[in-house]
Amino acid sequence: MKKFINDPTVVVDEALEGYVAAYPDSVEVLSDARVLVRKKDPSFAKVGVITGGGSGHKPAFLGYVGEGLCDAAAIGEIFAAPPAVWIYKGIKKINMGKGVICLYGNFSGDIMNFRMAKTLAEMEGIEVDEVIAKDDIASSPKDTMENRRAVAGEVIMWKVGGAAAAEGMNIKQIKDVASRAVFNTRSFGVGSFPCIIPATGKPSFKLEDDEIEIGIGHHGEPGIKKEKLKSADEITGVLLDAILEDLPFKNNDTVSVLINGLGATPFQELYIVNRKVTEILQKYKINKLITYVGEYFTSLEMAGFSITLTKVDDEIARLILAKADSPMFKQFDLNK
Amino acid sequence: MKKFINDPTVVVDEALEGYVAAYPDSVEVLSDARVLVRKKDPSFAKVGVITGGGSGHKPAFLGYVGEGLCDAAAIGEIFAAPPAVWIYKGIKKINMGKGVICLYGNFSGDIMNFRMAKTLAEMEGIEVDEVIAKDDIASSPKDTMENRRAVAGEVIMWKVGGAAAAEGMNIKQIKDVASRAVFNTRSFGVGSFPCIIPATGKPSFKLEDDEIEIGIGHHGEPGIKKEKLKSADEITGVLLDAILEDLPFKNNDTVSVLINGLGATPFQELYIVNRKVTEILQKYKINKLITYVGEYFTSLEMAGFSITLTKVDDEIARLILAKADSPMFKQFDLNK
Amino acid sequence: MIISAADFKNILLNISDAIEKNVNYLTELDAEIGDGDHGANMEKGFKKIKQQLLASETQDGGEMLIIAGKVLLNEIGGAMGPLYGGGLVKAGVALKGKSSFNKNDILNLFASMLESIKSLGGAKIGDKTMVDTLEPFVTEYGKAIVELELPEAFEKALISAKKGMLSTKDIISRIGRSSRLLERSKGHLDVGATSSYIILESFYKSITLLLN
Amino acid sequence: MIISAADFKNILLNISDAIEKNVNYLTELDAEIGDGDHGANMEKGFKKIKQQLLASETQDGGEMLIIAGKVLLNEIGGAMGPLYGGGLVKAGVALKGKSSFNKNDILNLFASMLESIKSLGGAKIGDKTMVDTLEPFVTEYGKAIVELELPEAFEKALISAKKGMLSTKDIISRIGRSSRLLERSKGHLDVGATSSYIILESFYKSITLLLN
Ligand SMILES: Nc1ncnc2c1ncn2[C@@H]1O[C@H](COP(=O)(O)OP(=O)(O)O)[C@@H](O)[C@H]1O
Ligand SMILES: Nc1ncnc2c1ncn2[C@@H]1O[C@H](COP(=O)(O)OP(=O)(O)O)[C@@H](O)[C@H]1O
Ligand SMILES: [Mg+2]
Ligand SMILES: [Mg+2]
Ligand SMILES: [Mg+2]
Ligand SMILES: [Mg+2]
Repeated sequence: MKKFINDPTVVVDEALEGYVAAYPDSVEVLSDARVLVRKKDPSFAKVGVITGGGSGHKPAFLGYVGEGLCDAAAIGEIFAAPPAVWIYKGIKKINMGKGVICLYGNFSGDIMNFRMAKTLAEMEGIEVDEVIAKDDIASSPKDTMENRRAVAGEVIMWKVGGAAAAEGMNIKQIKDVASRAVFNTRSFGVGSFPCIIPATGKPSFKLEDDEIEIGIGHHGEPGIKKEKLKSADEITGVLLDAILEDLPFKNNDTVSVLINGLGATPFQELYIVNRKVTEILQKYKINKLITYVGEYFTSLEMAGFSITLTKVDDEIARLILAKADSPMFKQFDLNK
Repeated sequence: MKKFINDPTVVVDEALEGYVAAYPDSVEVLSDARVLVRKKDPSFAKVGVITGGGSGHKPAFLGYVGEGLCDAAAIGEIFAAPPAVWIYKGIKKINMGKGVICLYGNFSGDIMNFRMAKTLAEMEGIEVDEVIAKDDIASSPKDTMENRRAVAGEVIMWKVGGAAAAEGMNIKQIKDVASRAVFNTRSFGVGSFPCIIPATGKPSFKLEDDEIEIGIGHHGEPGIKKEKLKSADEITGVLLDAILEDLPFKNNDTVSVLINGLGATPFQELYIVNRKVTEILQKYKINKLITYVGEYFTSLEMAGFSITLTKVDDEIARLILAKADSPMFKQFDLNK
Repeated sequence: MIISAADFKNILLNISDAIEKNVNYLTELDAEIGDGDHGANMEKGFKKIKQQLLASETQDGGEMLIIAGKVLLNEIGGAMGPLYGGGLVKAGVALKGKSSFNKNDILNLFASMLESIKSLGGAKIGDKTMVDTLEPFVTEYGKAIVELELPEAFEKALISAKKGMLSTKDIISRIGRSSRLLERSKGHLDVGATSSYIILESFYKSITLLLN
Repeated sequence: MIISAADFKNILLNISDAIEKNVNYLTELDAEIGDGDHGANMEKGFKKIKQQLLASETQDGGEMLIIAGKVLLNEIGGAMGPLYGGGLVKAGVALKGKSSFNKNDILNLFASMLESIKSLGGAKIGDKTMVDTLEPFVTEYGKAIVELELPEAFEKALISAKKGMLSTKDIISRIGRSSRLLERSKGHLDVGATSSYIILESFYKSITLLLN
């Protein structure tokens, strides 16, 4: 293991310290819980948005704390859900009297900790609700889609839910539109090299020199099957066809596209993938609202990528195109 | 070699196609030269800014074509300078009658091609000048600093030069301020895993399992020495001390900080580095204007990072804080 | 057999040591069909439990369990924070005020813990989780103490727990991370079932040491 | 010996083949102290040169050189585009209009090329570049043709070129990428000096074939 770290047991703390040191005007950490919060208060009292989860996914989760996105993120250990009490303290901090919505991914550890936090907060009279992303079609068949885990589709949930809160929607409206975005989001990914968890120093999975894992999870969880490496166009075709079929996406639908690198895959390859995605969408006459290509939700230094499509209606489109401003996710208002 | 590509010989073309497909409203490619240009014309006639160089450095060079940055980038093969004729065509395209400034890095291939392009353009009466980044202190001692190669410091040159052009400065003013930014910029980096050039499928260099290369170049060029892996804090100390000494940076100086990941190094590790950088700068009472942490100038999937410091005066500070808007580099106006 | 508060504390401290000894094994098991962090999570948690117990002067066994549970709830996160942490707090609440423990108290402890885990995580026997170890243990122990003393009942129940743990090897996971593997989760022990067994086994060893 | 336009074209085509044959060798050399792309760059360029020459019907040797040079200038980039490309264009301009070549024309060709390379890149003998191969060649060839015929003079000059190429092994690079290595550039052949030698050697082999 050749990592630029000091002590493997404090990697998350030190990285968080370095993050806050880079953006001291934007974010700060609670004194008694590892929760990153926005430093500047919004201009009016709005519903608070909190997320959280295991570390190792930079820019998730902390990179999405900012204007038009989340107000707080509870930061767990590498790939482990943050403790319930931290989440609860985050909720308390960002509640402006309008309640707090929890936007997180479908992992049992996260669910249990967020739900315990919700109970703790509700006991103090804070209104709390949640939306859980479940976008990875590789993780469960469609008839049990409630079991699907979340991957990069969480980013779209944050973008939509965060913009909805920034517009001043109430907690129920935010839940509705963010749930609709989640319901209309599908992801599918592939991995080619494992990541190495600092605490163990070991690779998260094994693949032969010419093998890839179709449907890999964001923590190196095995996917649907191992296959021989194919051309970028072929792999993209396999992934996108499965995505298009799953919702299904149809002629004249408008979608947002997110091509997410898992960490070590060069951007160049992501663009080669986007080239083919664009071609296939054109073939099916599906319109693109916006395309995000880059590293939005990584898995340490894992190599591979995922494709995420979200079918948008007018409201979701408006929220996706709205301004966002966190240290790691900046978007000028595209509705103008 | 496990890469998500189709044909290794068209990697650059296909990636460029995918890039334009992602941001069709922002950028386009010239029909007869591999040059990416801004799609929307600036609101007034200004000096054109062109850059260019070898591929494999995403988001450089194409990611810096945008408002407040460059107007064009000539795109070479992986790690090879673009042909003179392409650069010349780019210059012609972005010239708005105010001349064009070439902002590129100190590599002999780039110099020769840009200079031939300059000659071709000047023959047609276009005013052309250049600023060449030479920020890598590892690549030559201070008494021969003219020979130093460019690494991530190019980003600061583009930011300053691009903002200067956007403000309406003339070619000489832009050259002055961008040269001053270059002169006050120092970088130093370290590599831990090689990248693999798609055309050859081979690693760019070799290191033992516990070795790092101090002073690595952006194409895997060997640095000053190989060393055993140390803690992030120790490595950061070595790099930053050398940087601080080289200009030298002094008490009460104000600097911009750029911590650049080379591709495969997780962001988490970059933040651990920034934590130590912040601590050391505090010790020396050096003020931070702004901190950039992320992947600004990569080397395919190479692992490692570099630290770049720029000493700023009021004018350079204003230009660094100005608005920038390219698909891969967005910054809200921080002067407000 | 009656366990004193001091002995009870030692039992808990020994559990921390047993977890520490098995960190690598737990990590490897979790890496097979999970994300490879169970060992590290448990180590971090139980090291802190040890610290806090050693620093505490309480003679109340219920409080000791609450201390341990809160450490996990406050600091560990993951699945283990709410499951083991919530379970320990619940057990602590059930035994609050006690400074000695008979065989019924021990039933109360593990039954409360199991209940908390099941209600929070929603797992049933056969889902390939720690419930596959804990539920057979509690059922068997509850039956056994009708006729047997604490150590003998515990020994008998531990055999059921071990069977339960081993049974997870052939199960297709239906809950947690490993459930995403479908058929591919078969052939591997569940790591939570394993750590639960390690805890029970350590508990039993401490008891037998007390007898000598 | 007089080289006809058709033979001259074959000489150029053979150079393309020689480059293609040595792609891996050039890549390896460049990887040692450069960035490992010289082989690929040269292959891409000379494959296109071959295509364009085969597609052209010109009988003008100067034009052939210009075609070849422009391919490199328009499409190849890197250091090789301006150096070899500019050099070939310059040589083509010098030989423009000629459809047969005597020994003086060949001197003119290589001397023009060398001049262009030196003035653009600023390299001198001993800097560890292609100039270390080309300049000894041109100097020796210029001397030799006073008394010798083309093939013999070329053979003699080729020996000087080889010596020049081999001399780059012990030089500390003073120009281009490898100059950044300082002492560490020692012990490795310069790849540009090597590709220049391959070109000259192929040229010579083609001439000797013409004689038989
Ligand atoms: N809902 C649940 N109910 C009971 N046990 C569970 C549940 N979810 C997970 N587990 C247990 O947790 C174990 C994994 O623990 P750990 O690796 O620490 O957490 P994570 O899965 O978050 O990485 C599994 O082996 C399983 O026994
Ligand atoms: N300024 C120069 N003058 C002469 N030859 C040069 C110069 N710069 C580079 N070269 C030659 O170019 C060779 C490297 O070519 P290549 O690998 O294709 O380009 P790059 O260095 O851009 O990757 C060197 O070995 C050297 O012989
Ligand atoms: Mg985990
Ligand atoms: Mg090159
Ligand atoms: Mg786990
Ligand atoms: Mg080279």
